[in-house]
Amino acid sequence: MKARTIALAAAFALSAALPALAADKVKIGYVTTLSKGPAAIGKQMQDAVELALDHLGKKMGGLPVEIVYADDEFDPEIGKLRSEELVKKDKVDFVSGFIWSNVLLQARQPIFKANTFLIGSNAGPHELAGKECSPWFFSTSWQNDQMPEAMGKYMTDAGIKRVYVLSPNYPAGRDMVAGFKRYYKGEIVGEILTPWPQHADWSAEFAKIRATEPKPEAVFVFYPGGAGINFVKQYAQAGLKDTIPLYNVFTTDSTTLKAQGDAALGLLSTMSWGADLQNDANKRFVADFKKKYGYIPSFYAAQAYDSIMLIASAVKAVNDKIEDKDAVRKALKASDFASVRGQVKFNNNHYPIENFYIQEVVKDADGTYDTRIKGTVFLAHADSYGAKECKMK
Amino acid sequence: MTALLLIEQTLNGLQLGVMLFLMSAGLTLVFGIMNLINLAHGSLFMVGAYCAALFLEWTGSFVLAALLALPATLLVGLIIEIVVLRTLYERDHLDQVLATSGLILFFNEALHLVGGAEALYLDLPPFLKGQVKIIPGSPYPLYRLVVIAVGLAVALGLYLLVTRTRTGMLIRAGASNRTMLSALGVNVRLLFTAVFGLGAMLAGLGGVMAGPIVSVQSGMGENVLILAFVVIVIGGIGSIRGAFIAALLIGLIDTMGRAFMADLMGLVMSHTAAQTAGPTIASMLIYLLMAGVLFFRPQGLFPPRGR
Amino acid sequence: MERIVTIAVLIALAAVPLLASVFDAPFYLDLFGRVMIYAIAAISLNLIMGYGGMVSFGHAAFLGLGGYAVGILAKEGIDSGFVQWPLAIGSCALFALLTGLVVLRTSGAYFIMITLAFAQMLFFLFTSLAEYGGDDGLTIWTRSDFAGLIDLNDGASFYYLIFALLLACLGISARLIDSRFGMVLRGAKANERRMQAIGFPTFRYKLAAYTISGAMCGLAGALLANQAEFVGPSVLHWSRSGEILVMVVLGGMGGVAGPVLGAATYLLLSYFLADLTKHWAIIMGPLLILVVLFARGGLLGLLSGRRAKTDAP
Amino acid sequence: MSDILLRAEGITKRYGGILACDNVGIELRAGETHAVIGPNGAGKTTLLAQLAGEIAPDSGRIHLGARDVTDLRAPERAALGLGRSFQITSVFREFTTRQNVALAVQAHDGHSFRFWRKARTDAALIEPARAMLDRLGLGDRAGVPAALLSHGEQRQLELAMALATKPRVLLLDEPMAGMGAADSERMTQLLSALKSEAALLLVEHDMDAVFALADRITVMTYGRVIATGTPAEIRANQVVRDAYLGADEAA
Repeated sequence: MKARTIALAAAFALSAALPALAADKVKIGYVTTLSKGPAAIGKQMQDAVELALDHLGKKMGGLPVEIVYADDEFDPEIGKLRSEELVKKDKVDFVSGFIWSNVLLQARQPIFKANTFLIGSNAGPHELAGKECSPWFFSTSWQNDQMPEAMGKYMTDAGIKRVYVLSPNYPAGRDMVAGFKRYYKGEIVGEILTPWPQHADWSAEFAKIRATEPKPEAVFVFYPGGAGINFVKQYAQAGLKDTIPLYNVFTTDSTTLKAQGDAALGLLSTMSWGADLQNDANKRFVADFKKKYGYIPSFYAAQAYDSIMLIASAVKAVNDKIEDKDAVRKALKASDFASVRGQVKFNNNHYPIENFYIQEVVKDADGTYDTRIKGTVFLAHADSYGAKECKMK
Repeated sequence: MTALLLIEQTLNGLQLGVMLFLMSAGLTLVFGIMNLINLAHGSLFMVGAYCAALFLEWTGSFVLAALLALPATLLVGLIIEIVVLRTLYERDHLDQVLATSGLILFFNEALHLVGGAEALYLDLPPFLKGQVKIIPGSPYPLYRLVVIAVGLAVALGLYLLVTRTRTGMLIRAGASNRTMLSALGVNVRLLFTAVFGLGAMLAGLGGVMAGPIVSVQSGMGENVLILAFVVIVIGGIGSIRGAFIAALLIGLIDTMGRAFMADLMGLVMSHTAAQTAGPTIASMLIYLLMAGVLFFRPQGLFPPRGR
Repeated sequence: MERIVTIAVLIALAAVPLLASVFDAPFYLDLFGRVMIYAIAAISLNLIMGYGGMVSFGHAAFLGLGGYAVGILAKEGIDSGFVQWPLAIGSCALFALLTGLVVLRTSGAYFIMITLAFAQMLFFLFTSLAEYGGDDGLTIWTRSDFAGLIDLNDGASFYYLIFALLLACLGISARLIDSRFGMVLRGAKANERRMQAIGFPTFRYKLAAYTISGAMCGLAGALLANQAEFVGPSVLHWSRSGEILVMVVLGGMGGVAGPVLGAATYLLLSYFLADLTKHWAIIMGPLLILVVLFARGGLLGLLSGRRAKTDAP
Repeated sequence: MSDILLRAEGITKRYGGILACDNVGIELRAGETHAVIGPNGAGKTTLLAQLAGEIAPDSGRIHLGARDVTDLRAPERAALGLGRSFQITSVFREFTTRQNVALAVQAHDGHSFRFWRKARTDAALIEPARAMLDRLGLGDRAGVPAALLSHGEQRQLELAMALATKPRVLLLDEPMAGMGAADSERMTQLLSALKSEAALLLVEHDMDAVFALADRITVMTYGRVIATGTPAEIRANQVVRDAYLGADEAA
C-alpha cells in the first residue's frame, strides 16, 4: 500500500514537472447554471459566449478555441466538482462564468491551485476583492458593493431624505446594504433583513413600511432572481409602488422583467452596463444578439461576452504563448479590448474600474420590457476593498 | 398605531395560513387515509401555477385560466395516481419517498421544458389589483382578501364534505382505521383515487392563487411542501381540522415573527445584534414550534382517534 | 450475489488511483472520493434507518456540523487533524445525543419531520453566522494536518484515507448490527413493544445508535470539508438530507453494502447523465421510480433477485 | 401476605367516555395459576397491559412482590421478573427461532451495550435458548426463520420467549388464540408444567383450558370484576352464570 502510494506520488510529481508544451488551441471552461430554477441566466450567458465566438471567428490570436460548458446545478458542491473536472480532466487554460458568489467561493481553490486563470463574469464577492484577492482571478462584472454604492450616490444626489432599506439576510445582502450606506447621506428610517432564500411574502414588511413615521420617501431593495419577481409584484399589488418609489439593485433585469410585467415599469436600478449603452462594441453585440437569439441580452450576457473578449485579447497579446502565465496575467491586466461596457480598467484586485449608470424599466413598442439608461452616476468607479485590503499591486 | 399594525399583520398571517391549508389538506388526507408520503404534492402546486400561467397566455383571461388550471391539475394528479402512486400504497414509506422524489425531479424538469427556463408571467386582472381600506389609513391588497376568502370557503366546504356526507364519513373512517373501509364494502380503490384527486386539485388551487404573488418557476413547490409537512405533523396526520388550525398557527407565527421578532429582541440586546439575530430566530420559529409540539404531543395536536 | 458485488465495488474503488495515474486523470480521485464520503454518510444513516427503523430527514445536519467543526477550527488557526477530527465527530455525537432525547420520543412521520426541524435550525444558524462566512460559506485554506503521518494534499493519499475509513465504517456497522447491541436495535425496529415486554429499555439503545450514527456522519462531514476545502450552509440544506436518504433507499437497506451501492449509483448516474444532457433530471426521476416499482429492497434487492411483483405477501 | 406476587388495587382506566377498567382489584399468589375471563370488551387485555406497564392507569396501585411498581415502565417491570406474552403473535419474524429466544435471554443477561462480539455465536445466549427450545419441543426448528413457523409453533415460541426472561410472574394473553384442539391440548400441558416455575396470570377464552389449569378465576364484564374464586365457586356463582357463562353455554 505504502509503496504504491509513493509510486503514485512520484507519477504525479513527474507529470507536474514535465515542461509545458506549446498550446495548439485555447481551451476555456465555462461554469454556469444550466439546469434547475435559475437556468434562464445560464442560458443567456451561454448564448453570449457563443456569440462572442462567432465574432472572433472561433479563433483567439492564431489558435482555435474550444469551450467546455459545465453546469453547477445551482449547488456549490457540484460547481466545485465541475471546476475540478475542468482543470484536472479537461485541462482547460481558462475558467470563466460563475453566477453565484457561494459557488465561486467554493470552486475557486482547485482552479487557483492548478494555476489556471479564473475570469468571473458575474459573481463579485468581497472576499475575492479584499484579503483573499488572487493573481489568478479577474472579473468582467463588478464587485457586489459597487452597484448599491452607485444607488446610494444617485439617491443622495436626487435629494431623497428618508429611505427604508430591505434586503435578504445573507452576506451579499448585508454587503449591499453596507455599500448603499457608504454613499447614501440621507436618513435610513428603517432596515429589514429578511430570511433567505425561502422568504416569499413581504406583506408583513410592507405593513411595517407603511406604518413608519415620518413616511419614507423611497424604498431601496436588493432581491435577485425569483425573489425579485415576487417582491416587485407584491410591492405593486400592495399599492406601494405609486406612493413610495422603489429603487433597486439586481432586482429588475431582463431575466425577470417578463415575469414582473407592468409591476416593474418605471423602476430605477443601477448597473455598469445597459443594452442601450452607446459604444461600437455594444451596438454590435446587442444587435447581433437580438438577431441570433430573438431576445434582448441582459447584463449577465454582456459580462459573459466580455469575459471571452478579455481572454481573446490576452491570447493575442502574448502571441498564442498562453503557457507563459505571467505574460498572460499582464495582458489580462492591461484590459486591452473593446468592452461592451465602454472604457474599463482593472483595480489592483483585478475587479473592474468602470462607469455606473442609472436605468429605468420601460416598455418597448412591441410590448417587451427593457431597461433604458437615464444617466451616469459614477465615472470610472473603483471598488472599496482593493485599495484597503488587497495586497496585490 | 401599533394595534392597527397588529391587525394588518394578523390578516397577512391569515392569508399565509389559508394558502398553507390548501396545500396541507390534500397532503394530510392522502397520508392519513392511503398511508402515502407524497413528496410530489409540491409538484402539483407548481403544476397548478404553471397551468394558470400558460392558460393565461393562451386565453388572456385570468379567471378563465384559473378555472381551466383546476381540472388540468386534477387530471395530472389522477394520471400520477394511476400510473405510479397506486402501486405504492401497500409499500414501505421509504419506497414512497424514493419514488415521489423521482416524480419531483421529473416534474421540475418537465415544466422547465414546457415553460422555458425563465419564470412565467402570471399577473392579476385589473379588477383584482386594487386595494381596500378595511383598516383606516393602510390600504390592503384586494387580492389577498380574495385569497383569504377563497381559502376559508374551501375550508368550510371541506368541513361540510367531511362531516355531512357519506363520502366524508368514509374519509374520516379511513383516516382513523384503514382496514375498516374494505370491511364496510367500500370500493377502496375508487375512494383513494377520488381523495387523491381532491388533494391534487386543492394543491393546484394553492398554486393558482400563489401564482400572482410569487414567481412561477420550476422548483417553486419544494419550500411550500416542507411547510405543508410541518403543518400536517403539527396538526396530526390525517386530521383536516388539525391541518386547518396548524396552518393558521404557522401562518400567524411566521408572519408575526418576521414582523416583530427583531424589534422584540431589540428590547433585550443591541439594535444591530437584534437586526441580525431577529430574522434568524424568526425563520427558526416554526421549526421550534414543531419540535415543541411534538415533544409534548408526539402525535401532533389532533391525532385522528384510533391510531 | 450481494457479497460478490460488494467486493467488486470495493476492488474497483481501490483501483481508482492506479487507473487515474496510468491514464493521467487525477480528477477521478475527486469524483470517487466524493462518492465514498457520501457512502460513509449513507452507511451512517442506514445504521439507524435500515436497522433501527429511524428515518432521519435531517442527516445532512451532521455532515454540515462535522464540516463546520473543521472549518471553524481551521479559521481560528488550529490545523491539526488530531484536534479537528475528534472535535468534529464529538460535536456531532453530542448534537445527536441532545436532539435524540427529543426526537426519539416520536416515531414514523413525526420522527421524519422532527429530525428535519433540528437540521433546519442548524441550517439557519450557520446561514446567519456572518463571522464564519454565513451564506457564502467558509473557505478552508489548509487541509487537516496529521503531523506528517499522512498528507491530505496528496490526492492519492487522501483518497486511500477515505477508502480506509469507508472500509472501517463498513466493518464497524457490520459488526455492530450482529452484536448484542445490534440485535436490540433490530428488535426494536421490528416490534418495540415486544422488546420492552421482554425487558429492554429500548429508548437508551436507540439513543446510542442515533449518537453513533451522528458521529459517523460527522466523520463524513470532516472528510467532505477537507475534500472541498470549503464548508457552507448548502451542505446541511434539507435537500441534501433528502439526497442521502434517497441514496440509502436506492441502494437497499437489507445489507451493510446497500448504502455504498446507492451512493455510487446516485452520484455517478447524476454526474454522467448531466454530462449527457442538461435535462438529466427528466431521465433520473423516472429511473428512481422504476427502481421502486420493479425492485423491492432497492438495488441490493434487485441483485439478490427480490422482484417487487413476486414478493407479494 | 408475603405469598402474593402481584397485586393490583383500584385500577381505573378511561378512554374518552368508555371505562375500560373500573376499580379493578386482582391478586396473584405464588405457585398459582389465575385466569381472567369475560366477554370481549370486558377490559381484560387493557388490564394486562396495565399490569405489564405498557399503559399507565388513571388511578390505582400495582405491586410486584412488596414493591410498588405503578410508576415503572414495562422494561423495568420485566427486569423485576414480570414476563408476558401477547394475544396477537408478536415474534420477530425475520429472526430465526433460536435468535428470538436468545434475544429474550439477552434481555436478562446484563446491559446490551456490547458492540463487537457476534450475538449469533455467543454461547451465553445460545445455550439457554437451545435448552428452552428443546423444553418446549421446538428444538428441531431452531434455525428456521420465525416467519416460517406454523401458527401453533409461533404461539409456543411466544411462550418460550416469555419464559426465557425467567419471570416470577407470567402474564399470558390468550395463549390458545387461534389454535386447533390438538395444539390447545399441548399448550395446556405445557402451561401446567410451568406452575412450579412461575405464577401465571392467564387471559383466555378457551373454557376447557381455563377450568383445567386455573386455581382461581376472576370474571370481568364491562371493565368491572364481578367475581373471583376457585373454578368450583365460579361455576356455581349465579351472577357469573347470568352474566357470562350462561350465555356461553346456551350458545
